[in-house]
Amino acid sequence: MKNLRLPIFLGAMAMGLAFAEDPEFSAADTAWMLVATGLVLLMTPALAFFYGGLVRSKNALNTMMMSFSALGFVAVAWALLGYTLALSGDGNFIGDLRYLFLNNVGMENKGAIASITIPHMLWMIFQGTFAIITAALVSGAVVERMRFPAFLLFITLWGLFVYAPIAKWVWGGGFLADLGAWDFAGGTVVHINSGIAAVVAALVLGARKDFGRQAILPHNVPFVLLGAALLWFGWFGFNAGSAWAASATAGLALTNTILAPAATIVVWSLLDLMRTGRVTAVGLATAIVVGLVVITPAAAFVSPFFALVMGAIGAFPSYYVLLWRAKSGLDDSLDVFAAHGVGGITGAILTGVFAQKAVNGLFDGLIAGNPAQVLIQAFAVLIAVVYSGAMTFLLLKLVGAITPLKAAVKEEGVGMDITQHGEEAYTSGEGAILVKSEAAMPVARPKAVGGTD
Amino acid sequence: MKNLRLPIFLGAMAMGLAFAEDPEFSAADTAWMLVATGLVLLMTPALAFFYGGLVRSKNALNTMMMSFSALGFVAVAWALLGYTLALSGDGNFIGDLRYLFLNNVGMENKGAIASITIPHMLWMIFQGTFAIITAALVSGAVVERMRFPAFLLFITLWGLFVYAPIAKWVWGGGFLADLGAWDFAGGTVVHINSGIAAVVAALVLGARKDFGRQAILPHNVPFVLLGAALLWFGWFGFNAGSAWAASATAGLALTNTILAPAATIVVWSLLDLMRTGRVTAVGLATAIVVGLVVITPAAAFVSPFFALVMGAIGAFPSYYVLLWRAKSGLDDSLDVFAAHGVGGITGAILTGVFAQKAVNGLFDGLIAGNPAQVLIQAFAVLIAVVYSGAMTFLLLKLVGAITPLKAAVKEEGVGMDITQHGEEAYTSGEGAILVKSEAAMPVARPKAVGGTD
Amino acid sequence: MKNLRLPIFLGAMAMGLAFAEDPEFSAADTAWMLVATGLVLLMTPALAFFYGGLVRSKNALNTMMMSFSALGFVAVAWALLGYTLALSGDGNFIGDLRYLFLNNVGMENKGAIASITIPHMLWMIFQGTFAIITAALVSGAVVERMRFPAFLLFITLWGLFVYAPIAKWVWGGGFLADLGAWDFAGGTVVHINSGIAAVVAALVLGARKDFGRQAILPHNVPFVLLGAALLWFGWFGFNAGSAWAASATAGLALTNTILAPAATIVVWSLLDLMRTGRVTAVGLATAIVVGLVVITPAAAFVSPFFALVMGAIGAFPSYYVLLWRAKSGLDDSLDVFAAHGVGGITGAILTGVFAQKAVNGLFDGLIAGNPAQVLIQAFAVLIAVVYSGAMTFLLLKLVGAITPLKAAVKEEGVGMDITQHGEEAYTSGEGAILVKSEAAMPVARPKAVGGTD
Amino acid sequence: MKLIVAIVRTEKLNDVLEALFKAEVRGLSISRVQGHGGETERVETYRGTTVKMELSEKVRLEIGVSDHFVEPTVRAILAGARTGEVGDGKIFVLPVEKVYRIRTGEEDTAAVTPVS
Amino acid sequence: MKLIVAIVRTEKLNDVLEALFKAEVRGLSISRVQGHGGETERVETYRGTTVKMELSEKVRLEIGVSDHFVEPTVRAILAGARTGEVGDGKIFVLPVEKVYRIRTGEEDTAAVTPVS
Amino acid sequence: MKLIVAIVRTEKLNDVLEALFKAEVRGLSISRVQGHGGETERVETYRGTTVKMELSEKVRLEIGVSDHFVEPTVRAILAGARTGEVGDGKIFVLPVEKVYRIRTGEEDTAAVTPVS
Ligand SMILES: Nc1ncnc2c1ncn2[C@@H]1O[C@H](COP(=O)(O)OP(=O)(O)O)[C@@H](O)[C@H]1O
Ligand SMILES: Nc1ncnc2c1ncn2[C@@H]1O[C@H](COP(=O)(O)OP(=O)(O)O)[C@@H](O)[C@H]1O
Ligand SMILES: Nc1ncnc2c1ncn2[C@@H]1O[C@H](COP(=O)(O)OP(=O)(O)O)[C@@H](O)[C@H]1O
Repeated sequence: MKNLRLPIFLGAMAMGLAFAEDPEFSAADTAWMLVATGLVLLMTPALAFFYGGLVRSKNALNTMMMSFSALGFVAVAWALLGYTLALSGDGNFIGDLRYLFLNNVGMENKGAIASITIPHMLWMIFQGTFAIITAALVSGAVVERMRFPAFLLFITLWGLFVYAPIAKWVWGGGFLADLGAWDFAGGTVVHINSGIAAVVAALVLGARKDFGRQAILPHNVPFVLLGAALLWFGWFGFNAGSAWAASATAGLALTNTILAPAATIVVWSLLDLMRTGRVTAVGLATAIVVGLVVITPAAAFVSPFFALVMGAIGAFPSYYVLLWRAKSGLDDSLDVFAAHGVGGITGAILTGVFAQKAVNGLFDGLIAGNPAQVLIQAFAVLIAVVYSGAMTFLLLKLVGAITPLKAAVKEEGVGMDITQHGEEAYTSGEGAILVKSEAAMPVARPKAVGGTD
Repeated sequence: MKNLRLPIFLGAMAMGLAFAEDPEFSAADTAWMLVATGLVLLMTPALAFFYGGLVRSKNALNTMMMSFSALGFVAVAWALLGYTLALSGDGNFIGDLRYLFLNNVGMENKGAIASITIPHMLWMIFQGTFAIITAALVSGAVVERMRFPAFLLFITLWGLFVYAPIAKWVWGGGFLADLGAWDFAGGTVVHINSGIAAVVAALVLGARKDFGRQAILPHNVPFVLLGAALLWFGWFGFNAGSAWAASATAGLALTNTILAPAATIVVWSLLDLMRTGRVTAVGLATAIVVGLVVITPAAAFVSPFFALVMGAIGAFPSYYVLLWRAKSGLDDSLDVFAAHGVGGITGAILTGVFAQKAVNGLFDGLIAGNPAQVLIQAFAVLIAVVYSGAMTFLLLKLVGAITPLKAAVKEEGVGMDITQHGEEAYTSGEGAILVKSEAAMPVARPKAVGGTD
Repeated sequence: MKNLRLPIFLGAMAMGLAFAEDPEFSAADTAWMLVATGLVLLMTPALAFFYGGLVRSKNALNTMMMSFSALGFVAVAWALLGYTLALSGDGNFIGDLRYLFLNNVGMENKGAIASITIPHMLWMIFQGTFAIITAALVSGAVVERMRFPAFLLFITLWGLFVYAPIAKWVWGGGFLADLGAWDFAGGTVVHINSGIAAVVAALVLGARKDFGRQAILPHNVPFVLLGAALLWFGWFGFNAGSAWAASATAGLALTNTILAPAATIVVWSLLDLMRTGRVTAVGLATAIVVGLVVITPAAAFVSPFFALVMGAIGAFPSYYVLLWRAKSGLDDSLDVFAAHGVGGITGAILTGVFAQKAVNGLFDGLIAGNPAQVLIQAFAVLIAVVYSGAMTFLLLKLVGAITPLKAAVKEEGVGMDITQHGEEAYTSGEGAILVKSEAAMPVARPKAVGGTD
Repeated sequence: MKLIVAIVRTEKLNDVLEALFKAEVRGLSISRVQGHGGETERVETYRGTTVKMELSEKVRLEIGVSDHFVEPTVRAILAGARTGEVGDGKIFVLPVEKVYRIRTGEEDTAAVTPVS
Repeated sequence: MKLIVAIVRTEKLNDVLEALFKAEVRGLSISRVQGHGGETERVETYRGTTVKMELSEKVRLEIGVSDHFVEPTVRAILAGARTGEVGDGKIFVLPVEKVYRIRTGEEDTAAVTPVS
Repeated sequence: MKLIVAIVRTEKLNDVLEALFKAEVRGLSISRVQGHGGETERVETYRGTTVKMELSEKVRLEIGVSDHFVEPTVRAILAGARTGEVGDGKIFVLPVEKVYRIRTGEEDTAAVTPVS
């Protein structure tokens, strides 16, 4: 996704083509964006598996449901209101209501702000899939203890009042775009945003009762790997889809989206090997995500070689923050901050380092002689951190005033699947007595005449 | 998928373009349809996981195999005979044999009946993936008890003699198309058809021995969620691929295919919350499928706003039929009727309500002043219900005359995985003695001299 | 993927179009190749599940990690060195270094050797995904016993010095291309190559301690089915992506990639049914892979009808080699040879039988009156077998001289997940004592004063 | 005090539980076991490997009862678990020296009498 | 020689293990069981089906000890496993006639005394 | 009547079963347990969390035998399960007061004698 004030140049300069002011509908671009939208949508279930595998089995469904419910609640909120807040009008801070309830979102190839070559509604829903996954990402900080109704309310509001404004500033022609901050596919809007919200949510909710007391281990590492793999696959839509066209820019973004995580895998594996003598699977899955996060803001701004470099460098901060976090008192349970927050910041800054106008046709970074870009990137990071942190705090307090945020300690003990959803992830059906009529539920032990218990 | 008698208008009017009679090969459309075909193929394994997670672990493989085997048996039957029965010739009821054994199905961009812009054989196989998934859908009604050889024979015949004719009537320029019944991507052909076949199959087979006696719980809910997610992802190919082009129509279909299930998720979750105080994961997975089914016939006929409305309304009938079914004596084990039958009928009727010529370029529904369309839709539903029901009954009786349909009660007790496939889904290998030569299988207890047992 | 010496004809003749010498950038082709690259990348995690489900649970992560680590190590090696070795220059045996460290790999639509219509770097990374999966395939022969550091070193070197040269000979305009041997998407380069390397690796490593002594059963057959399904899905990118364009050729390849495995499923199921009375799920998953392997070299060279025939015939050799292997002393643990080696050879030879110039525009096979093609195909097979076998042997000896290849018998007993990765695939957290500071790890039993043990 | 250990068919567990509840037996623990007895063997095939499965899934119940409750408990299990076909399982009655209820520290009979 | 069988809450297992290790109890085996006792029932819903879950997850410990170790072992379990709420579980002490250490063939007390 | 409870290494289960079958022991039940004994600990790492695994996978056998069968059964287990390294496990022999065969209601020795 690119700065909407300058949308035409990117493709034009990179490909050596000149587009007319009002581009024609392109079936080829539409073909790619149909796929890209599907791919980004798939990322949210993928995240459900990544997160779901990392928790204890008694909380597996609850964790997955946090992502899956975003596919409903955040999507509907986006269509009705979020989209117009994020991506309409000339405002610097927030959109107007011209697309409220999907009004005026038609089939013509007209972007909300920039000119595009695909149907307007396809662009709207492509953007919507970003809102969904961003909200779902936050859940990793509050798993195994947040009450589900509170969570539903929280992410719906969060999608509208935290995600949409930041999207406006960076991608909707807002003030960060004006400043010249660049974020190709969502390093700031998606990853820093969700990473910071995660820290705040973890602090507001407080730690799980067992945190720091007992070992809390992933119940299903293959699910973690499955999630990481499908996230990677979906991320091609995320990054290369952010070119909004089947262009050479998209080709660059896709190439980088393979190479950066590949380099992160290698570095992370070697760090693991040196520290403990063993490469871990959870580590490798984490490395994939970190590498993807790091390259996201830079996906079509740096050359493939520097994508490798960014992936390799990007492993370090997240690796060590993760080690530190586990020993700290911060129960950001699934390390959203270490992976997305830290990875996002690393990526945003390194975008300012390794960007080359020769590659992206738009702007140079430090290595191409423009050190100022690093500062601009840092400034945008700062704004996102402050806004996301403050607003997430307020929203959680608001939701907490309506309905309790945190499950009782006893419910936590039993597990969130049973207490929040009345279901278990894996059942054998033993000892389950069928209740035939809901009215007269037979009770097994009314009177207790002697006997045993 | 659209009415083949009027194939040109749809894209033409919606996009404001005029196609020549004999359209040229389009690489962009081909790019999209390559992907769409892959996506629809993926739906059948996705269904295997959706269904497989819902059964008890002793029947997990058998349930999955019912879908996976359709990928072989129905696909081969389609290529050799089904395609030509369904989509050739001018007949109103059945195709001729011009494409028998794939004769005359070449690489030129020539549709079976309509003009298309992609290779003929790609169109043939895209249509084939619909036949596969439709046959696989029926299996949900007979899991945990149907003998596997009988199932193989049944779905092969069903794909040829139930699916193919209905496809001809609706999409092959048959009599339902002539009547003006509209079914964009298969509400009638796929979902009502399989939903009704499911009821009949459940009745013919009879209930599982434990049905209504014991609690039969899903053994792996994460698999159910995985299946639902991959079904959704694949459904983009199903619905947006039914535009047969990377057109604005496809963009509309894809947008609606995200928004409708999103709305269904929200409504279903709230219904769950109000009824039991808890949102369930199996419920959410079901909601995704129901929302997708409801929007299928209307995918490119209604605006995105009405897709939201259809998804929201569509939750109700399936939700309550599902509750009713569980208490009834009908062992449609995985609720194919409630999800696909009821969802399909709801969708077909609502298509007649919310369609707008301003959106689809083809026809208006009730809200646009054409109440008659609702009746036409209902009539097509009726025809599909009667034909599918009657033919499914006949085919099951025929198959049952050749080989028993239902496993013995004892086999049901042991589980279908062991009795039908000689395998277990999850094994630890304990107590498994390797048989080295198949001839002389060592027997562990030939003589029983005192000892213990 | 086609012979680079004759790249233009294929599309040109098949589609009846004439390309200019220097083709223009095509957004449609780029759209398809973006997707195809993503699909092939997905095959490696898919393989991780296919293989991971087949092993015992104590080795599940290790098996999966062998594939996942290829996504890092082989990808980085490919970008830095492998690509230029495989696909540059006019050499007959090995590339030059013009693309070393991704030098000169830009966004222009210029292939390494042939003219293409997509960005050069996209083509580079598309090819890279083939190197990754090929290296990962080999791992199936050494699971449950190979030390992980040795494996990492081995596949990195193997990707560079076994895969890259063979790719050069067949696809890089090398001597096998000159001979007229045809391999559309990698029957020889990918499947025969990995299948033979697997045999050699199994022999060098030696058998698992329990092999032939105990029953070693798949711990999670649904994962095997998931892997097979995602492999099939990814294979559309593999085969139809090897057209490098959204052409009719791609449509042909995709059609065949559905029909051939469908036919293999049918034949394999019937063979199972006749031999043991029961169709097995592991068998069906294997059939899918075998059918895909068999059609790979022929994907765009034979008609859909002959794809069905090839899939059907192709079931036999692999089915019986698999039976033989299990009784033999060769611990090619997951039957890489039977599926990929034998399937690849079958496919390569049958390509020489069923190819038709009328279909592919390039060459005829036996049935079209050119029996010589069978011999040419067989010769290319022979070369690949000898080179892959010999080099794999040398590399393993080299790696073995640096670090032991095989885990100790005791480690094998405990399981590779714990010994190589310090993790378990499925944990409940019971008995896991949290270690708070890494320095002072509390030891539970320092003095043993009487008591119990 | 006795500890009754019973091995029963998985599919009969619900019947056994019902019979036990009817007999006022309220405290018990179950676990999944795999048993070998007179059952006919199952042959399974995984790719080329054929195996004979010597073990079948069973459920093990463990019930601590006061002496006068042994008889009705055994009778309830026998009634609930029997199919009459090979593989129905066994019941073992073991002597117990002491029982504690963890919640209260109560001992012996008091420990297995339900709170009303 | 006695065999101590204890059913405890899953979430208290770590505390119990710690208490046992402190009491110098070093040898034990655990398994997951499902128990029925005075716990309140859970209702679960799967699509239209509502079920009452009669069983809750518990952990079963099995500890072979020499006679003078019974007392401290039971005390350790009681201390580690108690929450005071219904469902804390039970301890059974069973007589044992013979114990063997498989590694050495040692019998009885020697079989359960840890090697130093 | 005795109940023999044995904890053995997972990887020796097949050998133990074979030894038991050779000794004409035909009825038994097994379950997976996790044991703590003299085994060296395993350290595992999940992201930043390092844990010491106190428990290793074992298999528990439970075999009801008539008195004169105790000796051969124990010998078979000792033979089949021994590796000589720490962690081989234990055998406990418990007294049994009564045994029932559920299928027939037969008691005691008759209940554990295989039907021929
Ligand atoms: N001697 C025994 N000790 C422990 N468990 C046994 C014994 N004999 C049988 N079992 C258990 O009972 C189950 C059924 O036993 P089996 O001998 O087949 O039944 P039956 O009593 O009907 O002949 C076995 O699978 C096993 O779990
Ligand atoms: N008589 C018994 N025999 C075997 N296990 C028992 C018995 N009574 C209780 N249990 C086990 O102890 C657990 C807690 O028992 P419960 O009676 O609820 O606790 P409390 O002792 O606090 O009243 C049960 O879930 C069951 O696993
Ligand atoms: N006192 C005991 N009570 C119950 N199980 C025990 C006891 N001691 C050991 N075990 C079981 O035996 C296994 C091996 O015991 P360990 O003491 O390591 O073996 P060894 O007898 O070779 O010293 C343990 O993992 C545990 O499962």
